[in-house]
This record gives sequence, structure tokens and C-alpha cells, in this order.
Amino acid sequence: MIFEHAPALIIAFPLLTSFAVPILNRFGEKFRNFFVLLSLLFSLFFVLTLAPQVYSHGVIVYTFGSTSPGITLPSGYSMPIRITFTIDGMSIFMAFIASIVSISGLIYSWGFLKKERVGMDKFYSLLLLMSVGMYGMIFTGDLFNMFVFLEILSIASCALIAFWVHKGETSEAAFKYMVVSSIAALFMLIAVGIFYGQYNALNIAAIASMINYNLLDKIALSLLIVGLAMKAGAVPMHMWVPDAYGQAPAPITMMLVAASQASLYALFRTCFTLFGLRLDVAMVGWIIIILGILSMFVGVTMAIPQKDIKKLMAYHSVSQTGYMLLGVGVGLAVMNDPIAFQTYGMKAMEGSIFHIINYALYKGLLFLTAGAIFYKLKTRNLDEMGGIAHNMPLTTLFFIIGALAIAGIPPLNGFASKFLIYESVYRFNPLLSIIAMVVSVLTLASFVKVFHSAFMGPKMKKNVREAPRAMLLGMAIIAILIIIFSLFPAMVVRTIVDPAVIALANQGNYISAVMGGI
Amino acid sequence: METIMQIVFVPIGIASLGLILSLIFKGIDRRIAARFQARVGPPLVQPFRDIMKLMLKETIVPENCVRWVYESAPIIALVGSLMLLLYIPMGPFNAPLGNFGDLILVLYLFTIPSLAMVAGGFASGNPYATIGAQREMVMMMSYELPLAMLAAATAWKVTSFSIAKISSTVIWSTVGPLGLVGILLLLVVVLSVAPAELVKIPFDAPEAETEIAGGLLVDYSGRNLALFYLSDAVKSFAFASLIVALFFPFKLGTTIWGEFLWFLLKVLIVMIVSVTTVRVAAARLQIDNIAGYYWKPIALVSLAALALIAIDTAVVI
Amino acid sequence: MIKNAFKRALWVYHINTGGCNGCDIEIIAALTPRYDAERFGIKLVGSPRHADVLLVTGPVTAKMEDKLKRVYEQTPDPKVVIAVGNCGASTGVFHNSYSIRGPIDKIIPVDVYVPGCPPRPEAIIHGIAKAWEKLEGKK
Amino acid sequence: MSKTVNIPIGPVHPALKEPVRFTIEVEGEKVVGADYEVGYVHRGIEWAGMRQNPIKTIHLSERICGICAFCHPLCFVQAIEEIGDVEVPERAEYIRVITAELERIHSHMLWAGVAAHEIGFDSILNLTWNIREKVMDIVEYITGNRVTYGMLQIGGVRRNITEKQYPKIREATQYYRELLDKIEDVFLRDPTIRMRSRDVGILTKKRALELCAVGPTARASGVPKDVRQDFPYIAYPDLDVKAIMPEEPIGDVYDRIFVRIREIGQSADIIEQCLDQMEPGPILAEQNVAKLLADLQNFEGEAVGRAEAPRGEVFHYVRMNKNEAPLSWKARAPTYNNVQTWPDMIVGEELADVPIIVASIDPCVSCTDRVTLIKDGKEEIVTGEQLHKLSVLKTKRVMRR
Amino acid sequence: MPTPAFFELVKQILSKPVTNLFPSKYAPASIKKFLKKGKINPPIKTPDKFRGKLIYEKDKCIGCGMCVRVCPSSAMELVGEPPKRKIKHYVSRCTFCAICTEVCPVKCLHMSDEFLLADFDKHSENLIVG
Ligand code: SF4
Ligand code: SF4
Ligand code: SF4
Ligand code: SF4
Ligand code: SF4
Ligand code: SF4
Ligand code: SF4
Ligand code: SF4
Repeated sequence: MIFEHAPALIIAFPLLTSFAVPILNRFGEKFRNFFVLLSLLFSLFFVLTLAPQVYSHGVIVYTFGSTSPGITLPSGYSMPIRITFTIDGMSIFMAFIASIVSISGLIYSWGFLKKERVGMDKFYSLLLLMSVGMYGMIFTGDLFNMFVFLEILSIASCALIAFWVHKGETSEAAFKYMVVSSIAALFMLIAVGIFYGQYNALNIAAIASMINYNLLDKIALSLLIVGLAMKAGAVPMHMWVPDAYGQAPAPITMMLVAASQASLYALFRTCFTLFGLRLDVAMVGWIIIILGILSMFVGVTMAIPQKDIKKLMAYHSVSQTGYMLLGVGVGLAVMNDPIAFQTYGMKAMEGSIFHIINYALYKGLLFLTAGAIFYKLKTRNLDEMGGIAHNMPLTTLFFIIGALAIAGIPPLNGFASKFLIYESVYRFNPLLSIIAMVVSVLTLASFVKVFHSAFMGPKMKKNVREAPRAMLLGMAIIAILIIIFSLFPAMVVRTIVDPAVIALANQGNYISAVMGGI
Repeated sequence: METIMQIVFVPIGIASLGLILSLIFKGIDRRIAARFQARVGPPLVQPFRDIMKLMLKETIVPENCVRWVYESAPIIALVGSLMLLLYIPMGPFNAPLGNFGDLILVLYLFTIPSLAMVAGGFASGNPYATIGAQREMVMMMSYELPLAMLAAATAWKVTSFSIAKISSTVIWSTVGPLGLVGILLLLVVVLSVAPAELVKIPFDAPEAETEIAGGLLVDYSGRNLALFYLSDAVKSFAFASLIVALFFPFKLGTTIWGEFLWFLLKVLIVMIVSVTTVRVAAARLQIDNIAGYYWKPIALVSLAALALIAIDTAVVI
Repeated sequence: MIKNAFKRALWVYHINTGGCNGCDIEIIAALTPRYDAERFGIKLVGSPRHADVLLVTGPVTAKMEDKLKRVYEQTPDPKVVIAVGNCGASTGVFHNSYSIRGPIDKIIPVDVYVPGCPPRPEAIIHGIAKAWEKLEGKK
Repeated sequence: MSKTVNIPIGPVHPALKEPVRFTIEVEGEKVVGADYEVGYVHRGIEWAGMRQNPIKTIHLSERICGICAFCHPLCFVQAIEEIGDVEVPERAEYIRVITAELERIHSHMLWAGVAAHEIGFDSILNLTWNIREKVMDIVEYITGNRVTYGMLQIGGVRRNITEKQYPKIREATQYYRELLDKIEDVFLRDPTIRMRSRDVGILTKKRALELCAVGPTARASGVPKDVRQDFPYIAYPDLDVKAIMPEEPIGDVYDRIFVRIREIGQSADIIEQCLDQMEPGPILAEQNVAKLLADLQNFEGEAVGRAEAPRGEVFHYVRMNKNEAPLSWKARAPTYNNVQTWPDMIVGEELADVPIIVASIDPCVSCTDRVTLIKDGKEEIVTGEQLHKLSVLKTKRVMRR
Repeated sequence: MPTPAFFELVKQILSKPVTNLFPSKYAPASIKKFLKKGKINPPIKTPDKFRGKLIYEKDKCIGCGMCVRVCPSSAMELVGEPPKRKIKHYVSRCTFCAICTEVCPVKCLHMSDEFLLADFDKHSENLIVG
């Protein structure tokens, strides 16, 4: 019975807990932490129960306060105007990422912020709000709600970036982030307005069923692409990424990675579900491909000379985002051509989507290791590090796992997804896959540099010990997932990636699931 | 039961066969190099003896190193190289993992031994090793572009990255005259990448004995050194086999063993041409010359090859 | 086979502790085509960690004493030390100088002496052959 | 990675067959600073030479270095001969020239091989050393030993070169003359060698003069300096020697290779001239060594001997005062001058170039090493910081007074 | 790689190696055999006046000590009292300069052509003359 309401519960638990945190705080730290974790675990649990339903039904439409999303006017015209959650394979896929990241981030925070005296209640409230924002964006079937959740996510993130407000740079980073978020949100709002003005609807499926790709729609499309790509941190709107990622506390950085992917998700939704085949797919595809290639290249070349370990990793985020854009872009570009789409477009998208989760995992892990180093050494400057491997072997091991994964070295999961991308993209244009491969090696080089200057070298003078247990646990959860993903990539692709791809590619299903229910 | 046999024994068999063959080939390589220098050279079994001896020697672990990285690097290097053998067909014998085998996978697998060496070099904490490791990285970055082009171009022609498929098509026959030139250029590219991939003169800057005293391997001794030595031998063999599989899959059409010998002969020739002769007839290049060499002329050549093949494909279709 | 392994795969590290170069050039000569010590698996290596044999020349000057000791310690067991040339064996012509700490056997144990000033390359090969015998005993 | 790293090279390092210590400061692969420290082979030869009779010392000076095993004793005996007014027979002078030039051939061939080895071209090492064996054979044939010759005696040479030996010597010079083209081909026209040597390690003419470079190092920078030409000794006045220089000297490693290879041919020519011009006659002023020993007790005065070794000018100073052992003996080897040019050449180059640049002056450290600071039986390594501390301490001491 | 060096090397691979196969073609199975086999492939011939290990005709020596005076490395030692004074020569100290053979008034010292002198002990019987 309760499972019917799973989508609502997934959001309700963290949301309610988030408001309850100040109260829970009174009962002591342990109690609060436990409750926060519990709420996230509940969410995860419901995500897990929701998944089989989605996989068997294709699309699930959940309407708040009603069984059907629409109201039927006396005239017989029906319109989905209630608040609906529309959950398909792609949403579930993203929900997995959101839950994993939130949970391990939370656990890690226990250790990481142990020494913080003030503001911890706020920290956990905001952290929960971030996951609420993510879940919301992922599940919602309604453009305006998506905007709302995006705002929730942005505000929570912004506050968390500025968590260490006593350090001047953090406020600067938070400010930058805020500006970017507001612009992106504004763009989105305008687009939503355009749609509403034209079609009198906010529901994605509803708009999709009516859209006719006129000039206004095109403007809305570009606004959405620009705004969401900006929030996802793709070149050339990536300048906020290094600051925000660099300054935020490590667990938040990891959450930000997932948050930017939520924006990416929204971008994909826009292209595939909202516009679908009505789009000039080749052109939009190419735009996305070019954005992707640029992000890949610019990100990695900016990363190589960095001295600040977190900034370096942040630039890699830009570059990794490029891979996802590349694969999806190729998929989009050949959507019109069923044969090409079947032979390689699909595979390219599989690669990209698979890369999303892989990336969330290994990038999260890397940021957490960077956080662990910062926690112990109080510096982010590579030149001031050295010999960490002597003192923090587990952290080193996690770093190596993450670095090899991001560099796409077999047999790690990063290779598996990049491999899908290379293997399909070359059919579209071999140069693209050549660039992808070269970027991969450049990534490797820059991580070898980090490995060398931070972890290797003579023993440190300071008597530094391994990071606290909670942090190790947070990292271990992700590392284990990475290893599982590395060992059984085919299984992962089959069970969670393929449904996501199919969901994206199959606009009709989505529309009919929502509209048909009316 | 049978599958267990296959899973356990076939790889072991292949690995040991590969090891033995690699070492013999290394012996031949040394012998021929010596003959180039008007010397008699060591007997063919010399590499075996070297390995034996190293295995028996004390293995010193320097005080300053990061022990677990330092000690696991050689093992990973060897395992990585042996893995390669499972993906590359040896003449008439299909690779046990050939079905999953894939050109890109193999090219990336080639980086594992090098990476292990880099990590080991860094871990040993010796300044020479550190410089060596940095050079190795630079080199890996330099020859990656031509290799990527090679992979893309071949796969484009054969429309698959699967090595099994590539090696069962004679690539030369799939193209017209322009493409032929393109493939020839590709062959040139891959032959010139070979010495770098295998860290041989003139591209042995990471191990330059006279500059950085053996570079990456300065601090390694005994068993660990032997493992690296083996992994180097296996890697050489695997790379030569890969070239044979890509470019010279010609069959004789005799018995299976005849076919196998024919394959070994091809590998030998490839090895002599791309490794032995080059290594005796050239001086060591500086690392930025190496980078320049791969980023400029070789990248251009491979681009040209790619273009030619593209034009050819367009014409044929 | 185990014994043979040592006999025929000697990796040699060469260190000059202050000799006159005479012996050093003859050591290199022993590796060049005319004498080709590689026939017997003898190989000059760049790091004492790889070596089985230390070829030491020179009478050990004050400044080289420590270095020699260090190189000896860095060489993994089993190892043999060959003193090439008479100034290494007994300080030779340099015997009445003040800054000589040698001969070599005063600082590290020497297994084989190759007399000569300098010994011919063949004599060096002969000395290394003697070292085989020694190594066999050591293992 | 722009950290500067100090890389110690040596004293025990495969690139240096002799001990010398470099500290190279690198930024990435670029050398930004260089310092060297010699003294590892200091054996107190001069000190020992002042405590024994010169006949012994001839053999000792031969072992200042085994590569120029002729030039050092030659300078030494020349100085003694000058002090004692010993008349050296003409034939002996010619034989000395022949040996000296054979030594030059062997040394340059050796160097060529080592240089090739430094840049990782071992085939050429094998090639040149194989060619070099010919001259080693001739040297052994004439002197009875391959490396240290033991040819010299005060007042002449100890072994004659008989007519019977001429053909074999001529054959060898012929061999080298013919091979010269081949060697030039292999060295000067090989693309990889060219790449590694052209415009690498430049020493300008001005700096060469300022730093008093000698020998091929100076000549490659365009300084026409050659003792055989400027201050002819032994039989050189009768022979035709001219300093060899590249046509347009740049002073890089390539030029140094060029000069040395040309000098091999020059030496072959000189040897043939000697064989042609040599008259029969005695080879030693005083046959009886016992008598010579007695004579030496009467020598008094000071003199210098100088000679052009393969690497440049060797210079010996001897003072005797009616005692068997010299009162004073100083040797100055060419490398001693040439090492000063190292920092000039190395800074700004790549780390990978350091060995070839160092090798390009053909350093032999054994004759260069002079004094080691020894305190309480321990070596002192004084760092800048310690020096600073010392100086502060001293200031305080001074102020207290 | 059509460099000049390359052609040179190719020429070399086509001709016989110059290596002198001392002591035997391949390393021997055991050291004992090796020492015997050493004679099968002799080392490169030494020239006439080669300076190898000293030969000392003890009976002829008059114990004058001249050799001790000139020996640059003090490899000679006088033993016994004057009438029967003889010398003892340590090969591992000698520089093979042969000056002692020239100085000896009765010419009882000669240089042999023996040069394969490697030994485990620098004072072994083989390395002490006299
Ligand atoms: S033994 Fe003689 S030749 Fe050898 S280094 Fe000593 S002095 Fe020089
Ligand atoms: S400087 Fe040279 S010649 Fe002079 S005493 Fe020292 S080692 Fe001997
Ligand atoms: S010989 Fe010495 S003092 Fe004279 S110019 Fe040259 S370096 Fe100066
Ligand atoms: S130290 Fe020697 S070389 Fe230098 S100036 Fe004095 S005498 Fe001349
Ligand atoms: S310059 Fe070199 S070769 Fe000449 S005597 Fe000095 S050390 Fe020996
Ligand atoms: S400068 Fe130094 S080495 Fe030269 S004479 Fe003076 S004290 Fe002696
Ligand atoms: S040969 Fe020379 S060193 Fe040997 S004993 Fe005679 S004089 Fe002494
Ligand atoms: S010089 Fe001759 S006679 Fe005199 S002690 Fe020596 S060996 Fe005997």
C-alpha cells in the first residue's frame, strides 16, 4: 500500500527530516546523525522498491493527491495540470546516483566535519535539502516544478559552498555559483514561460505532445540548453566549477557533482523527451557533441597545470562532462536514422549514461580523498604535499582506484563506459573517438602528476595518520561500488543503463504514459 | 568440469607458453643486436639465465619507498602483460578471450605495465626513478595520438574493433590503391611507435642508463626486477604479435603447427625490423625530441593515413 | 640449472675508487666486439641494485671510501667483488701516498683479484670466470 | 612541474667512468644550475712524487691517468732533462712523438665511443672500440703493454722501434687514414647524433678564452691553441703540425666531435712523417740506470715541461736541489682547465644533455683532482647554511673582543 | 633508418664477428673444464716484448737490492742476510713496468708473457715470486 506512494515518500523523508534537524539536534549529535542517515536510507529503500515497478511498467506516473494526473474539463478536454511525478528508467537511474552520493557524503561528513563546532544542524538540513532538490528534479514530470527543485538545489548548494564562510574565498565561490544558478534558473523560467504561453501547459509530456518547433520553441530550446549546460558545467560556461568545487567541503563537492548531473539530466530530458524527433536532431546533436569535445579538451588542458588538488579535479569534472555530452550528442544526432541509431547511436548513449554513474562514483571518490588529504594536511596545494602514501595507505589506495577509473584504465569502470563511447562514436566520426582517447591519456597524465607529487616521495615530517573511520567508510562504500561496477559492467549496463537509454530514446512511451492516463 | 579446465588451464598454458616464447625472442633479439655490432653475443638461453639468477637473488626494498606500491608494481606489470596474451591471437590459435578482445582494450592494456612501472618508479623515492617515471608519462602521452588514430583507422576499415575480426580479414585486400598507401603509412606509424611502447632505444629516455642510471628501475633488484624484465619481454612479444595480427594475417594454409611456426616467423621479423635494427642503429633521443617526433611528423603521417583511408572508403562505396 | 644461472648471467657494476682509468678502459674494452664479454651473459648495469658483481678499480681514495661501502651495501646478495688491477689489490704505485685508504680489501671483502696494471681484457674475463666459481659456492 | 629538484650525479654514476660529483638543479627537464665537485680520486700523487726518486716517479706519473699515460711522464722527464741538461738523442725524440700520437689516436677513438655511449648509441661504441683495438695492438707491439706504456726514461726512451716494426705501424696508420671517412660518416652525418650534438653545450670563443679552455675544447670554440704548434717540443719542430679547427666554429658538442675526428687523421700523418724522417741512432742518453740514479743526485734547478695531450695542454713543474727526490713537483692537467667550462655549457640545457656535454670535454678526473678537505678523519660537506652560521658566529666572536 | 651508421652495421652483420673466442666458444659447463678449455682458444697473442708476470732466477741473484730501489710500487722485498740475500716479489703489487729487469746487474729478472693471473688470494703461491 505504502509502496504506491513511494515517489512521494522518497522526497518526503529527507524533506521532513531536513526541517526537523534543528529539533533533532537537541537530542544530541549521534541521534541527529542517525536520523539523517535513516531518512536517506529510507529514500534509498523506496528507490529500490520503485525500480522493479518502473522496469516492468516502463513509465510510472504518480500524481499528488489523485490517481490521475489530469483533470478533465466538462468540455472533454483534459489536461495534466496536477503536480505529477513521472518516473521512467532514466529517472530511476539518476535516483540511484542521488541516493548513493547523498548517503556516502553524509557518512563522510561525520568524520570530515567532526571538528566543526557551529552550524552542523544547518549543514545537515541543507545537505538533505540538496538531495530533496535532486530527487525532485529527477522525478518531476512538470517543467515548472523542475524549476522549483532546481532552485531548491541551487540555494542549498550555494549555502553549503559557503559553509566555511570565515574563509574569504568561499563566499566568492558561492557568489559565483549563485550568479550562475540564477542566470540558469532565469533562462529556464523564461523558457517555461514561453511554453506556458504557447501551449498553456507545464507538464512535459503535455507540451511534448503539442510542440511544433516554431521560432519561439527554438528560443526556448536554446535557453534551456544554455542554462542547463551552464549548470552542468560544460565549456564555455564552466568558470564557476573550479571555484565552487574547490571551495566547498569535500562531501558537498561530491554532492555538487551529482547536482550538476541532475542538470545534465534535465538537459537530456529537454532534448529527448520534450522535443524528441521534432528537433532538428542532427544540428542539436552536433551542438552537443561540440560542447562535449570542447569541454573534454579545455577541461583537461586546464587541469594539467593546476596546483590546487581540488581545482585540478574540478577541471577534470568539466572534461568528464564532455564525455557524457559526446555520447548523448551522437545518439541524438543519429536519432533520425533508425539503422545507425540501432547499430551505434544506442551504444553511444549507453556509454554516456553509464559514464554518468561511473563518473559520479569515481569523481566523488576522488573528491573525498582530496578532502581526506585536506583534513589531515590543511592544504590543497600539491607542492606542499608529498609522501602521503606512507602515512595514509588506505586513502592512497582509494585515490589510485579513483584515478585509474577516471583515466579509463581497464578493467575499471571508467574504461568500460569510455570504451562504449569510443566503440560507437568512431562509426559516427573517427576523429571524435580519437580525441576522446587522447583526452583520456591526458587525464591519466595529470592524475599521475597528482599521484607523484602528493602521495609519493619521502616520508612526511609531520606525524600524519590515516583519516578518521567515518571518512574511510564513506570512501569505501564508493570504492566498493566502483569495483563492483568494474567487475560486472555488462550486468550493470543491462539492468540499469539500458532501461534509462530506452526511456530517453522512446519519447512516445513517455507521452502516452502521462497523457494516456488522463 | 570442462569449463573449469578451460578457465583455469588455458590461461596458464598460454601464459607459460607466452613467457617462454617471449624470452626466446628476447634472446634472439640480443643475439642479432650483437651480430650487428660485430660481436658474437650471448647464447639464446641467456634471458632465461638472467631471470633465474634474478629470482635467486636477494630482493632489496629501499628504506624510503612506499612499500606496498613498490612491491605490487612488478606483479601488476607482469600480470598486465600476460593478460595481453589472452587477447591477441597467436597465428592459428585464437586468443582465449579473443571474443571479448578488442583493439582498444588491448591498446589500453598495454598501458598497464607502463603505469605499473611509473608507479613503482615513483614509489621507490629515488630521484632518478622519479625523472624516469615522468619521462615515461610524457612518452605515453606522445604516442597515444598515433595509436588512437591507428585503432580508429583500422576499425573503420574492418567496421569492428574486434581483433578476431581484424585478424581474420586481410586488411590490405579491403582497400583500393589509395587506401593501400594509407595502410602502408599506418604500418609505418605502428612500427615507429613500437620502440617507444617497449621503451627501447632510441626511445628509452625513461631508462637511460647513462643519464639516470636505469631510471625507473634504479632501485629494483632481485625478484622484482625479474618480474619487470619478464613483463618487458612479454610486452615486446605481444606488441609484435599485435602488429602481425593487424597487418600480416596472411595464412599459409598448411597444418596447424606449420601455421604456428609461420606466425612465429612473422613475429620475429616484425620484432627484428621494428626493435632490433632500430635499437642498434640509433642514438637515444631527448625526451622533448621524442614528444615532438610523435606529436608532429608521426601524428601527421597517421592523419594522412586516416584521410587516405577515408577517401578510399568514400570512393569504394 | 640453478648453479648455471649464476655462472652465466653475471651483471656487473663498475666503480672506480680513484684508479688511473687504465683498468676502467680495459673493462669497457672487455665488453666490446674484440672480447665480447656478453657472450657469457656478462652485462654492465647502471645501478648497484641490479648487480651481482662489483668490479672495483683503484686504490680507494679518502673521499671514495664511504661511497664504496655504500655501493657494496646496496648490492643484493649473493655478490662477489672483483678487484681489478694492482692498485686495487695492494695500492700498487700509489702505496706511499697520504690520501689512500685502500687497498680495497681493507674496506670491503674482495673475492677475486685480477693482477695487472692494467690487466688485459682477457685477464679480466678470466677473473670474472673465477667469480663464477665463487658465486656457486656462495649460493 | 616547475619544482626545482637537485639531482646529484655521481660520484658513482654510470655516465662517469670516473668519480666526480655534480649537483644539477633542474626545473622539469631543464637545467637551471650546475655545480661540480672534484676530489674523489685525489691520490696525493705529487706528494708521493716528492718523496721518491724520479725514476720511480716516471711510472707513478704515468698513472696519474691511464689514458694520457704518455703525456704526463713526458712532461715530467722533459722538466728533469732540462734541469740536468740531459741531451736526448734524436731518434728517441721521434719515438716519443710516435708514441704520443698513437696515444692520441687511441684516446680520441676511446672518447668517440664513450660519447656515443652517453647518447645511448651503443653500436657506435662497439664500432669505434673495435677500430681502436688496432692502435692498442700497435701500442702493445711497441711498448709491451696496452695501456700504460713504460716507454720513457730520463734521457730518452726505453725501447727502440726497429725497422722490422715499421710495416706494421704503417699498416695501422694506413688503416686509420682509410677509416677516417667512415668514422666521419658515422659521426658527423648521422641524423640522431647530429640532433643530439649540434647547438648543444655551446662554449663561445670569448668564454673559451676567459676560462682558459685548452685542447680540442678550445679549438672547437675557435681558439687556435696547440702546444705542438705554439711551443713545439721533442721532435715537433721538425714536423708539420697545425691546430685543427672547424671552419666555422660554434663551440658546440658537434664541433668538438669534428675536431677530434680530424685529429685522428692528423696523428696518423705525423706518425708516418716520423717513420720517414727517423735516422738510426742511440735512444737513451744514459744506458745504466744505476748511474742515472747517481747523476740525479746532482741535479739542481727548476723547469717546466709541457705537452699537448689528447685533451689539451699538460704542464709539469719540477724543482730539484741535489737530492734524489724532487723538492717540488706540480702537475696541471688539461681537464683542470676545461672543467671550468662545464657550468657555462650545462646551464640552460636539458638534463638529458648533461652527460654528453660533460663528456664532450673528454674529462678525466684522475689527473685533475687536487685536495680534499679532511677534518678529524671525516669529509666535510659545508652547506651554504652552515657557512652562513659560521660567519654569524665569527661576527659575534669579533664583537666580543 | 638509412643512416650511415646503419649501413656500417649491416655490413657487420653480414661479415664474421671479430670476437676472439677466448676462452671457448660458449661458457663452459664447469670451471674445471673451463680452465682446461682455456687453452683451446688462446687469448690474443702477446707481442715479443710483452710485460707479464716476472720470472726470477733466484740462483743468479746477488742480492744487490737495485731492483728494490727503483721499483715504483715497492713490489720487491729483500729477504735474508747479505751473503745469501734474495728478493721476494709480490705480483699483486707490481705495476709491470719492467724497470727492475733493466736495472739488475746480473739480469736475473725477466718478464714472461703470463698474464692470466686472477686469483682468490692476493698472496697465493702463484702470486709470489721468489
Ligand atoms: S691498476 Fe694500474 S692501470 Fe689499473 S687503475 Fe691502478 S694504476 Fe691504473
Ligand atoms: S692533483 Fe693529481 S697529480 Fe696532484 S697529487 Fe692529486 S692526484 Fe696527484
Ligand atoms: S694558465 Fe691558469 S693562470 Fe694562466 S691564464 Fe690560464 S687559467 Fe689563468
Ligand atoms: S690552481 Fe693551478 S691551474 Fe689554477 S691558477 Fe693555480 S696554478 Fe693555475
Ligand atoms: S687529461 Fe685525462 S687522460 Fe689525460 S692525463 Fe689527465 S686524466 Fe688522464
Ligand atoms: S692555488 Fe691551491 S693548488 Fe694551486 S698552488 Fe695554490 S694552494 Fe696549491
Ligand atoms: S716490474 Fe716494475 S713494478 Fe714490477 S717489480 Fe719490477 S720494478 Fe717493480
Ligand atoms: S737487482 Fe737483480 S741481483 Fe740485485 S737484488 Fe734485484 S734481482 Fe737480485
